[in-house]
Amino acid sequence: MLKVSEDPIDASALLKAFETEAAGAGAIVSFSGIVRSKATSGGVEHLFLQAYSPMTEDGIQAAMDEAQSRWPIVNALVQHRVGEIKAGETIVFVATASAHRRASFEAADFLMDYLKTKAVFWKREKTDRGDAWIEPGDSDYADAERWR
Amino acid sequence: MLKVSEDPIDASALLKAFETEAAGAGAIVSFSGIVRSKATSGGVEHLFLQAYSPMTEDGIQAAMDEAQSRWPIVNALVQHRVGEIKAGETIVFVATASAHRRASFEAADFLMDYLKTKAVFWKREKTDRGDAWIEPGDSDYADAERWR
Amino acid sequence: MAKLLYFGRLSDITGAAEESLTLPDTISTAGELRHFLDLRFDAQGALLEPTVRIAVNNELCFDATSISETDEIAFMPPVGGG
Amino acid sequence: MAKLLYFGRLSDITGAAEESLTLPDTISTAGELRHFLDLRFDAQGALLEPTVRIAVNNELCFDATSISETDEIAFMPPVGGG
Repeated sequence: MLKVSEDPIDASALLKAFETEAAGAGAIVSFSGIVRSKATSGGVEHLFLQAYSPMTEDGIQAAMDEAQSRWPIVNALVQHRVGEIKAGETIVFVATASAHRRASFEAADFLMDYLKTKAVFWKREKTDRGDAWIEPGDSDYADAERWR
Repeated sequence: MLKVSEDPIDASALLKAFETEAAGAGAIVSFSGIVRSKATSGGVEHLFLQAYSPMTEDGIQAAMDEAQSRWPIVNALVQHRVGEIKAGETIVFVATASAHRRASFEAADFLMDYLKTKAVFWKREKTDRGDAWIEPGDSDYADAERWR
Repeated sequence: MAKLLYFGRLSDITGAAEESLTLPDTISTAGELRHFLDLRFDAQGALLEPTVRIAVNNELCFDATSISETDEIAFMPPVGGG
Repeated sequence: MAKLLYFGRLSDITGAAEESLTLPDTISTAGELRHFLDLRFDAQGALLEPTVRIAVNNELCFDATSISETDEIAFMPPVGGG
């Protein structure tokens, strides 16, 4: 299940629905990415996320397909927000389900690395000191390199 | 937050409460372990989990403290069931929160490896072919070795 | 006219996220368009950075890729969500 | 009397998860109790396996650890939850 939208993300509700969808799995891992109020410079009021459809969705779907081929996961879910997202709100939710825990952990980790460094989004941070476009950092790229 | 009890585990509700508790964190990872209906031999009706209090709780708390000292996590939650747990029910829920995702992923992974191989629980599987005590497998021990 | 999209920080330079442009006769590839636009917006090389990728009709392309009046051409600085 | 606890598969051998026992005079360490019980239950070495750990009053101990009548002594086969 993949959704890129301006709708708020309710991680708890998504996890509940995912549990039903993944019935029979033994291990579910979820990741919630939340907009922090502390940024590189000053306090964050909100982020603005821009996507380019359908390239954004196609790329995430391809990453989900790759995860399914690399690990024996039975279900995967990615929901990502675009538009204006306030500090404290959830920007991304990923869940993976498999028979055993290792596949779920690794697939969720892999999907997040994709989303942070390769997914087609542009991110603008509005802080009390002004606006700035944020691009992935070195640690994000290093994380993503682990799966090559 | 640590709880070992016969109470059913509602992962979705626990995630919601954890999000509130971990306000300010940028990354939350959760893990749900669910009793699978397929076992080594035959169909599983239920598991029976035995603990030894307070040794069980003390050991998990020590693992949570170790996780807090190894990774910059701001919150951690472990809830584990004991007693009879039916196929499809959640046996364990772990959640971790941190500023950045790597710490949350690794701390949750570490806690699950502890719970699978070192936490003071004994597990009995009731299948359609009878009962059997289950001890950790080689892959569980290999996973746990990663943190030494 | 070709539809041009400028994503992320590039829209700060171009002043708009989107425009329609009649391609000059001298321009037949994505790379030629990139140079033309960098001069037109006085972008001082921002559009020429190798990390800025170009997509034609939703497919990433090389600078040598041919473009035409009916294309949607997107200029994409480094991406990342989450 | 000492309180003895048999966890996991050991309770299948001992027939009970718990019992109270007046320690024989000949037994002063956890290791001696382990051997005594293995014979008493005809456990054929199941209680002697090195993977079976002993805890005295909630603390893991060595076979050489002294035990007394007021102790709670637990026999613990390999553990694992989740």
